[in-house]
Parts: sequence; C-alpha cells; structure tokens
Amino acid sequence: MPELQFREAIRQAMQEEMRRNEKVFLMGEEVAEYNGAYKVSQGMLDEFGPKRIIDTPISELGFAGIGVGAAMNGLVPIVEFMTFNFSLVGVDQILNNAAKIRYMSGGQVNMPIIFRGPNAAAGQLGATHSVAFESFFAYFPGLKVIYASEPYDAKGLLKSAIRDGNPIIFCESEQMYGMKQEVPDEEFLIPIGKGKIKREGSDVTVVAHGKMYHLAVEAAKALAKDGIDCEIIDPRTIKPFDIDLVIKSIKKTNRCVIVDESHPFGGIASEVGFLIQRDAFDYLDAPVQRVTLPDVPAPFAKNLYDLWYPNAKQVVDAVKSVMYKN
Amino acid sequence: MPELQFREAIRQAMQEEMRRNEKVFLMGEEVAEYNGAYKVSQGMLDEFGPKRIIDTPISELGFAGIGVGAAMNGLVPIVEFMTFNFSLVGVDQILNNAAKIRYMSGGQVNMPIIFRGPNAAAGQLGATHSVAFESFFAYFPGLKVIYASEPYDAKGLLKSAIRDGNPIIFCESEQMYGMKQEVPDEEFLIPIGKGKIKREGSDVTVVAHGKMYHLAVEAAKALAKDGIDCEIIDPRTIKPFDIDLVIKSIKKTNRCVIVDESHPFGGIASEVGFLIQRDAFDYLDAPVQRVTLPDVPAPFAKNLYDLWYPNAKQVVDAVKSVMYKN
Amino acid sequence: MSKSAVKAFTPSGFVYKSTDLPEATKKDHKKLGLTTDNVMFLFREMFLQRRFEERAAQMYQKGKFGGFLHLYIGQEAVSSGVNFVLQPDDDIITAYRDHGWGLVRGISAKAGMAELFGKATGCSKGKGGSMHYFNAEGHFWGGHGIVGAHIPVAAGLAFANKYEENGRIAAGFFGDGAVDQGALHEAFNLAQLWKLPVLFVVENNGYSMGTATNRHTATEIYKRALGYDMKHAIVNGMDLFSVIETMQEVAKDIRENSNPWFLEIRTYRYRGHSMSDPGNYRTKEELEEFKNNDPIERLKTYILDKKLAKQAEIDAIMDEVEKEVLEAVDFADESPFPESNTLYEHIFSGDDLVIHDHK
Amino acid sequence: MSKSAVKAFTPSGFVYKSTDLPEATKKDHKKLGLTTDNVMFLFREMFLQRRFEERAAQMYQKGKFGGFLHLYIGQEAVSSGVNFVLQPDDDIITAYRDHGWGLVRGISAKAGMAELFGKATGCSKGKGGSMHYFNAEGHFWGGHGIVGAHIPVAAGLAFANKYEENGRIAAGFFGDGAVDQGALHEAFNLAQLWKLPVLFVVENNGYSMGTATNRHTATEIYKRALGYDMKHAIVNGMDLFSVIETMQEVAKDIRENSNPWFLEIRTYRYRGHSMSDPGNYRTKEELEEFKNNDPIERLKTYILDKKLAKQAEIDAIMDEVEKEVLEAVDFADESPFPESNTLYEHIFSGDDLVIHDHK
Ligand SMILES: Cc1ncc(C[n+]2csc(CCOP(=O)(O)OP(=O)(O)O)c2C)c(N)n1
Ligand SMILES: Cc1ncc(C[n+]2csc(CCOP(=O)(O)OP(=O)(O)O)c2C)c(N)n1
Ligand SMILES: [Mg+2]
Ligand SMILES: [Mg+2]
Repeated sequence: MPELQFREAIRQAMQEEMRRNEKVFLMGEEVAEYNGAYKVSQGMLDEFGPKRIIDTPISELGFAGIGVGAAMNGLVPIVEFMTFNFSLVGVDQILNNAAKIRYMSGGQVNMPIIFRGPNAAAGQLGATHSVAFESFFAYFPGLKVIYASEPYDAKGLLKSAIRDGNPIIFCESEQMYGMKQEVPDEEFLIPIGKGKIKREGSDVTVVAHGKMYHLAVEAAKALAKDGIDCEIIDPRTIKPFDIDLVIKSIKKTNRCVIVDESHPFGGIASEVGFLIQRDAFDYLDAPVQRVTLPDVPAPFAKNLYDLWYPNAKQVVDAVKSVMYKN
Repeated sequence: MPELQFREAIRQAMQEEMRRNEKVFLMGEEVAEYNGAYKVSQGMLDEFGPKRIIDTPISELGFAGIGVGAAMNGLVPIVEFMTFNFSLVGVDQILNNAAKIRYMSGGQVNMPIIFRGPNAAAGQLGATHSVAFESFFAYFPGLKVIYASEPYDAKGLLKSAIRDGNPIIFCESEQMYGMKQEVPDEEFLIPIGKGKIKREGSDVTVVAHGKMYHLAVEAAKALAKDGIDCEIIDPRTIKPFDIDLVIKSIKKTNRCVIVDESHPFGGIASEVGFLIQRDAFDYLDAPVQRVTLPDVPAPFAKNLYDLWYPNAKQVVDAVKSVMYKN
Repeated sequence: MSKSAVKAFTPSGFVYKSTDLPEATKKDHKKLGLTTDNVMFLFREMFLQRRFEERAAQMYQKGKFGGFLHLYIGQEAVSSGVNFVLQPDDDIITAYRDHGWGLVRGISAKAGMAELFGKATGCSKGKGGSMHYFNAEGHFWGGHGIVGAHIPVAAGLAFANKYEENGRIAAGFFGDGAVDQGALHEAFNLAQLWKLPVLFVVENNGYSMGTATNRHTATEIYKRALGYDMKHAIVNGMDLFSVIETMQEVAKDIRENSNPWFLEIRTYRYRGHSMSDPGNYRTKEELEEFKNNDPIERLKTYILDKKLAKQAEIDAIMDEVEKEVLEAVDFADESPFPESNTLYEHIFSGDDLVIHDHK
Repeated sequence: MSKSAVKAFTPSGFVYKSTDLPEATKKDHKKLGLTTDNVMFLFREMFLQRRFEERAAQMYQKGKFGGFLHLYIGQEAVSSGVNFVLQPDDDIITAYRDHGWGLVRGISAKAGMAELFGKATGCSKGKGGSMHYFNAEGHFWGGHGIVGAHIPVAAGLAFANKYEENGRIAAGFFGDGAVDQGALHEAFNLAQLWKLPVLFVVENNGYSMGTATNRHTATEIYKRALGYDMKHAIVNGMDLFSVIETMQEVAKDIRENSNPWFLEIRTYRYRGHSMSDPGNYRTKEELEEFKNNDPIERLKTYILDKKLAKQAEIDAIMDEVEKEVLEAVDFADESPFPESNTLYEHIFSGDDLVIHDHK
C-alpha cells in the first residue's frame, strides 16, 4: 500500500470526487496558481483547469456566500479557508445560511457544501491564528463537523463528505499535513459519524481527535510501561458524535480522559464529558477528566506556547488521576 | 422602591454611567432618533445628544470595529446589536480584535468595550433570529459574558461592566424587556462573576440563567407541591462562571439540573455539568441532567416553536429524574 | 480639530426627503413590446400583492399569526416589472420583505398566506414564516433575514449558471440598508472580477427601518458601482414601465456579456418597517407624495386612458383578486399545523436523523 | 450564455505587471520644506528598516525564532514618508507587515528584534511576535494579522479623536489584498458618513500573497473611493518625496476638515510574502524593474547629487545602523524569555486573575 501524506490524502479525495462528479469544484485563496498555501491542492489546477480550481480574493464572506448560492443552485463547492481562523470574517454565511436555509425552506433547498482548511494551533502564529473551531461549529444545528487525525480517515471521510449533500465543516491541521500513513489505492469511503477504537485497552478510555489523537498515542505508550492499558477512541467525526462507542468503552474501562485542543469552555471535552456522566454515571469509577488548552489566547513566545499547548505528560497525569495513581 | 422594567434598568445603568464618565457613549442601529428598536435607549438622545447616542448604519462589522478602535484610543463604547444574531456578520471584531488585542500587545492596550443586545429566542422569529450566544462567546478567552435574568441584576451588572475596563458581552432578552422588579434608587453595583442563590432548597440544585431562571422558578413552585425543595442558583455571569457557588450547593443537595436555552452541543449546561461531575463527583447521587433546546434550528410555526423551546414541565421532569422519582 | 468639523456623527434632525424619484419613462406599453394582455396581467399581479398584504396585515392584527411581518406595499412595480422581463428559470433571491416576490414567482396566495400562519401547507411548510418564503422549483431562493447576507448568495446562484453554461441569469434584491454591509462589497468585487451574470438591485425605499437613506449611507447609492467599474443605472420604481424598460436592456446585456449590473431602483414603502413601527421618522407629506405616485393607481389610470380595458373589467379583476385573497385566508386558517415530528425534519438531506443528543 | 462569456473565473495565466507606478514628484526637498537634517534622518530611518529586516531574515533562517516573518523590504518610503508628515501623537495602525511601521513609530531595533525572538524585552513582551508589534505610547496600535480587520479599527481611532476634539488624526495601512474585505467597505461608508478624520492607505505592492492585484480585485483600487465620494489620490510609493508631498496636502485637509481620504500608494515587496514563499508567481524582470526604483538608493543618489552629504557621511550612517541592528540581534538573543506566569497575564485589565477553570 502506498504511503500518503495527509495533504495528499485530502488532495486525492478531492481529485477522485471531482473526476466522478463534474459539479464539484474547489475555491479558495491561493488554491490554483500557487498550488495551495500548504500545497494541498498541488497539481489540481493543471488537471482540472481554472474553471474548477479557483483562486479567490481575500473575501471569505464573499466566496463562502458564493459557495452557498452555488450549492443551492446545484453545484458542490469545496470552499477552502487558508485557516479556519479566517472563516470568522465570513462565518455568518456558514452559521446563518449554509446551516439553516434547508430548514427554513421546509427542505426545498439542498446545501451540498464543504468548508475545509487547517484548524487549531500550528505553532507560534499568535492569538488570531491558533483557535480550534470544531466545537464552535458543532454548537450550531445544521452542520456536520469532521476532524480526522490520520490520512486514511481523512481521505475516506472527505470523500463521504463531498457526497453527503449537506453543509460540512472539515477540519485539517497545518502541522499534520506532512504526516504519513498507508492508504489503499482502491476507492473507499468512511461513514460520517462513526468513531473508531484505535487502540484496545482495559483500564481507561481516552477520547482524542485530530492532533490530540497523536498525543493520546504517545501517552498510551508511556502509560503501558507503567502497566496502564489505555483504550483510545478517535471519534473522527465531531458531529454527529459517536457517543455510543464511547459509552460502550466506558462500560468496560469505567474511566475516561478526553483530550481536546480546544479552549475548555464548551469545548468537545465538556460536551462529551457531560454526556458520559449522564449516560454512564453508574459505570464511572472516577470523574471524567479533560486535557485542553487553558482559557488563554495563544501566546507567541516559544516557551509560553509550549506551556500553553497540551502535551502527552498532561494526558499521562490525567489518566493516572482517573486511575487514582497519583 | 420603584419598580423598573428590565429595559428601564438597562437604560438607567447606561444613563448613570454616561453622566459619570464623559467617555462612555452608545452606538447601534436605531438607538438614537428611533429611541431604540426595543425602546431600551428611549430618551437618551434627548439627554446626551447625537454625539454620544449614535445611530449606525447596518454595519455590524464596521461599527463593532469602530468601537474597538475607540476603546483602544481611550473611550468606553457601548455597542448595541439589535440582536446578537446580527453580531455574526461582525463577530470577527469581537473574537479576534476585542478579545485578543490586549493580550497580543503584552498588556499595553486596554479594551473597555461593552457589546450588548437581545440574545436567544424571542418567539416565532425563525432560525436566523433565535440563537443563544452566551456559550459561543464564553468559549473565547478574553471576553467576559453576562446574562442577567432580572432588572436588579441587570442594572448592577451593566454598571459594573461599563466600569470594568474589559471587553464584555452583555446579553439581554427581548422577551424580558417588559419584566418588572423593584430596583433601589440609590446607586449600586453587582460584581461580575458572582452567582446568587435565589431560592434556597435542600433537595436539588437547579442552575438557570437568563430567561431560563424564570422557568426554574415556575418549576420549583410546581415541585414544591410534590414536596421537592429546589435550590435555584442564577449564575448571572456566564464567564467567569461562579462554579464554587454551584459546587457548594451540590455538596448539600447532591443533585443538579441545569437549564439552558442554548443548543446542547457545548452549551453552558455541558460546561457546567462537566465541571460538576469532575469537582463534586463523590457528592453526586445522580447524574447531572440538563434541559436545553434541541439540536434543531428555530422553526417558525407556533406549535413547533412551542415544542422546540424549553418549558417548565421539562425542568420538573429533569428534577424528578435526578430525584429518581419518575 | 477646526471649527468646520461637526460635533456629532450620524447626520441628525427630523425631516428628510428620503429619496428622489428619477423621471418615469415616456414610452408606452407597445414601444416596450407589451401586449394588452401583458398589461392586464401585470395590473392583476401588482394588485394581488397589494391585497394579499393588506389582508395579511389584518390577520396579523387579529392575532392569527406571530413573528415579524414586513409589508412590501408600494414597491410592487419592482417585483412585477423585473419578473416580467426575466425568464421563469432565471434565479431570484431577496430579503425578508419577500411576499411580493414570492407571489410573482409562483407561490400561490394560499401557500403564501399559509406560510404566514405557520401552517404545513405553507410555501416553506411553516418552517420559514413571513421572512422565508421559498419556491425552489420556481427558481425563487428566498426570503432572507440577515440584512445583506444574501447578496453574495445571489452571486453564487449566478456563479452556478455560468459554471453550467445554461444561459440563466440571477438577480438579487436588497434594501438600501443592506448597501452598508460588507457582503455587498465582497459580492460586487467578486462578481465583477469573475464576470458573473448577476443583477444586483437595491430597492431604495428611503428608509432602513427608521433611518433615512442619507442618514445611513454616504453619497448616492448607485455610485457604489463606480468603485468596481460596474454597469449601473437609476430607475423610477414607482412606475412599472420604467422598471421594464431598464430591465429589458439590462437583462439582455447580462445574458449576452456575462457581466454584473447594479440597479438602484427608487421606491417607497407605505407601511412601517414591520407591524410594530408607527413610522414617526417621516412626514405625512412625504408619504402622500409617494402615494400620489402609486404604481397600481398609475397603471390603472394608464389602462383607462389608453382604453386597454373598461372600468368594469378592472373592477372584475379586482374582485377576483379579492376573492383569491379571501380564499387564501380561509385556506391558511383551516390548514393544519405541521406535524410535531417535522420539527426534526429538513435539517439535513439523507435518510438518517442526525440530531445531536436526541432521544 | 453567449460566446463572449469566458469559461473560467479568476483571470489566470502567468506573467502580470502587478502594478504601475505613477510619476514621481519633481519637487526637491526644499520645496517640500525639508531641511538637510530631515533628509539625512529619513535616509537613516529607511536604511534602518532595511537592515533590521535583512538581519531578521538571517536570524529566522538560522532558526533563532519561529512563526511567520513578513518583510517590508522595498516599501520603506511609505512608512518613513507618511510618518514624517504626521504628528507624533497621530494614531497609526497597520497589518502584519509591520516592522517598518514599528521602527518609525518609536520601537527601538532592540525591542523590535526581541519581539521577533519572542523575548520578554520585546515591544509586545514576546506575546505578539512579528505580526503584532505595538507601541501604544507612541500611538502605534499594531500589527494585525486578520486581513482587513483593522481597517474599521483605524476609523475607530479617528472616531475617538473626533469625539475628544483633540486635533489628532488616525491613519490605517493595509495591503492590496485587504481591499477585497467587507471591512473596508463598512469602514469607508462610516468614515465618510461620520466625517471621521481618518486616512486610509492601501500599500499596493502588487500582490496579495501569490495573487497579482488584477487577479484579485476589480478595476483600479483607488476607484473604490468613488463609491463614497471620498477624496483620494494615487502615489508613487517608491519615491520618498512623492509620499511626503501628497501626505502634506492630505494630512492638512483631514486635520482642517475632518474628512476621510483614501490613498493608493503603489509600491513593491522585494521578498516573498513570508519566508516560505519562493515568489514563483512573478518575473525576475518585474522585480528588477522595481529594485531599480529602490527608495533608499534613490534617496542616496539624491543626497549625493544635491551634495547634501558626502559618501563618507553616508557610509558612516550606514555603519552606525549596521551596528545598531547587530546590537539589537545580540540583545534579542541574550534577553530572557517571558516568565511562565506571564502566560496568564495581560488578558484582562484589573487585579483578578479571571481565567476559566484555571487551577
Ligand atoms: C445584519 C442584520 N442587522 C440588523 C438586522 C435588523 N434589521 C432587519 S431589517 C432592518 C432594516 C433594513 O432596511 P432596508 O435594507 O432598507 O430594507 P427595507 O426594510 O427597507 O426593505 C434591520 C436593521 C438584520 N436583520 N440583520
Ligand atoms: C481574513 C484573512 N484571510 C486570509 C489571511 C491569510 N493571509 C495573510 S496575508 C495574506 C495576503 C495579504 O496580501 P496584502 O493585503 O496585499 O498584503 P501584503 O502581504 O502584500 O502586505 C493572506 C491571504 C488572513 N490573515 N486573514
Ligand atoms: Mg429600505
Ligand atoms: Mg500586497
């Protein structure tokens, strides 16, 4: 099986779907002639031409809105944000238009549109360039939210997303674009809304998505040395969230840590933690713990950034605390 | 003590602070000559003149940004959104500028600015006009978020907010503007970040803010007839959230229901519920339950709207469920 | 600061002439290529919009339904004139003042009234209400409540048409208040840069809620087009033939050359912004002046002057419309509310019920 | 759709002349009211910006610091020319390409370099980095990373000055890419409507990242002003005296009349958008053409031609600047990182540590 970088997996998903369906097109800043700010769309202008791979001005509100109108009128736009931080200037189009028009029209209007791009912190880029947006979008009914942690999942989920026919937020990570994994040549899809147990374990359930999944893996390795056996669940889709899978796991392990690169207030960890205590109360041997960013904007200085960003040690400590081993 | 409507309490807070500090001004759509879309600013143009009570175009991004610049340069803007739903077209100014500039400047720049206006559903106004935004804003470090349920609190908190010197989201409710309460003539302030036990009780802690506080009161009355004694906590401030007060109460009652007119995913209820299970795990006799909107956009039809919006019956049921009485 | 700097910000004071009408066209209906039937049809259509809304307002006051109700009364020549020139499969999108647009775009008085009442038989199944009329089959894309936010969506409809090379054009309508939104600027730049076959129309009715046009927007609105070298014109929106005349030229040009246009159509709303607005911000004289230019009355006079029909025929049409509207009211009143389970429908396409934490 | 409708959207192809320079002014420094000292000061200031960034780029490549680094090299006549004319208490705000602006506005080379290194001694205490230089005391309000979002903030700074009647004006600088943001439109309308004493300046350096100006924005940028009847001008930004000449007129007018201006200053960035950009989207010839117009070289030649100073004096200045920059590098390198607890500081003013769920 060929090894693909994360960016290549995303690119392949778009290419395959664009070959399959003429109505799919990609637009965003620097996606065409520059081949993508992070080279995700490299070569796509050559293959599909300027009608389907479209450089936009820095007009997130404008081109998100054009995407919405194009989707209503029968196309399947993939709208790339250079990062989701920049979606804020156009976010009304997503939250009020893409998410709600189908409902308000009584189901007459379809809204097959993907908004994708890098999400969350990516090093010392400062406070305005480092926000994790998955819970922000998940709050709003009418959107599906995906944040894959590995190339294989990313490819299968993005293909499903493009075929889903609904507004989808597809989060990537600048820092994961170079990460490699074997991805089969044959076509495959991964269903939206299904999490995956990526490491079986008996002592504690660790729920971690996106970049945090890799922290969880690192922590699980360290913990294994101490004889603590983690089960790692990667939800892959944030919304709809596969809570059943998590609850089932907790019924086995009776303990849970959620790792979430969001700020704490109302992040994924708080939602999932809430559901767990409500739906698995009698199975929990310890409170659900979370590892998140602090409630602090991203600092620039390297030392402060490292302090700010979640690390495997914090996951290890949280696991130990739910095991009452510290 | 004079009885004041909610809108009058807010107006008085602004008037008193504007008399006290020349740098405070109010701007927003229809706040001046029209006397406010909901008559909150009635008479203020007459008292303070067009330099300090300023009608704006429908340019939420523009005037929120002007507010930010004015605050940086020494003024204290009160920026009214006709409702917080409309803040979405200008929300980048709040989330990236108001909330972060002080931090990014290493504390050089102050940001004394209030964003206020009606929040959450207000009847059959449809999907784009009915969103509760308090958890949305609370997610972002750098903002304080207030949502009072009664005129007295609203007045005291808004006065504190105007003096606080930081960016503040102050949520009101179109449907509560006419609600009356006795409010003292003498000046008073209510500290930001302090919740209040508004009904003492021994059986279950009900946490409810904004309009939901009134549902909680209604439910508590009904429950009292069944011999169930609710303690009602109105957090008043959403962020910083007075979790200590809630935890203390739960250590007494051992049960908790959170009533929240947000959508469920990552709303106030999930955050507070998460913290409770984590910090009062050993005191909980039942899982924390929540009453929220469903994860559905606001429908227009009256019958659907009534089905959609939280009601006291749901609170009663949730309380009974944590009491294992149903 | 020198003395010339005024001490306040938004221009203030009471009386404004909110907007000036350009001259109406001198051409008669034949010069414009309209048959007598066309004229009679348009009269009926405009009058239907008028009576529909007058009855809707009554029903609202009777408490038959809730929510907002924004009446289009006074502006009917815009919807009828524009729609007459456009092809039925051209795409139209507008703001929340959308009843007239819905009616000219294939929503029946019954389905329209039922939507106001929030009934299952409404044009948006009771989900949208007054602000969110939709008729996707009729290429009518709403009914939108966030001021200005549908302007880029209009460009997106046009984008799809250009992408599909299907020869259709898209037209987006918005109020003078929406002109001040960033969305307009981004849509204008993109439309001009990408040569989208889109018509942007501001229905400048003199007021954004209680704020007169010159209190909320700098200079003349049509001038916004200059910033992008966009083709543009000003139109007398109280005169049906003037709307039609300009639209004929504009629609042809857009279809042939795939480039955007910006029209400032000047008009007037007779009623308050919504039902709760007493309209104290304007003078009776101004209102009277515009009512003297009423598009329906003008057309009626024209029909009689030109002897296209007799008074009796006109009366018959009006009676018929009256009946249609009253039937619509009964229909709406008697229609069922949406089933409870529809609360959870229409969020996503597809079979699964994908609702978070739904039991 | 007719054949004349092109099949693609954004104009594509490889080579663009990204922007054309207007003629430079013919006036000499005396006509502009500058002394020899002024000229020498400005030469030094421009050269400091240049050398500061050249060294910064070296340090970045050496791995001395991370994050983004956007160099202003080539555009120094804009910052120096504008700042020279403005009063020290006039307010300035710019985008993320902000080093030059910080240096002309009182941030020392040391504090600037230390900020790049993320050190406690940096001009934003290491919290902001390259994109977020601040010097509030020097009326320099940043350094902003969201494209276009600081344009309304510039209007807000001006709003405060008008409100306070303090005679100060505010100036906001942004790239050609930012012109396409809705924020510009809303700020322009409000500034014109409210007669704010604000100067909006686009530093049109020909590219928004890899996209040539005419591939991202319709028509000529200065024309945006026409949409609001705003005063405007085009300026040769490679020529210091041209910037000064226009700024003298403009600053005076804004101060006297409290009205906004929009300047399109045409300039060029020699380096890539950021350190990771190889700049393949432009030709070597274009780059050379602009480098032949280098503002610092031009001024040096002018100084020598007019005999305002000898080569040796110029060399001395350059050596001094070089030393200043190298000292700044050492200073930055040796400065301590911010204390760990400062992670939690500077979020809110006031005594309490108001951080959610912080133990
Ligand atoms: C972004 C946004 N801000 C504010 C509002 C509230 N609002 C609804 S309509 C309106 C006035 C709009 O006036 P105009 O665009 O002239 O349209 P008209 O009502 O005259 O048809 C306002 C302020 C809104 N719906 N959306
Ligand atoms: C709203 C937003 N969208 C996208 C970006 C990413 N981005 C940063 S700089 C830039 C190009 C800006 O070009 P221009 O305004 O011409 O300024 P220049 O870099 O030439 O100084 C882009 C796309 C951003 N920071 N903010
Ligand atoms: Mg209007
Ligand atoms: Mg540029």
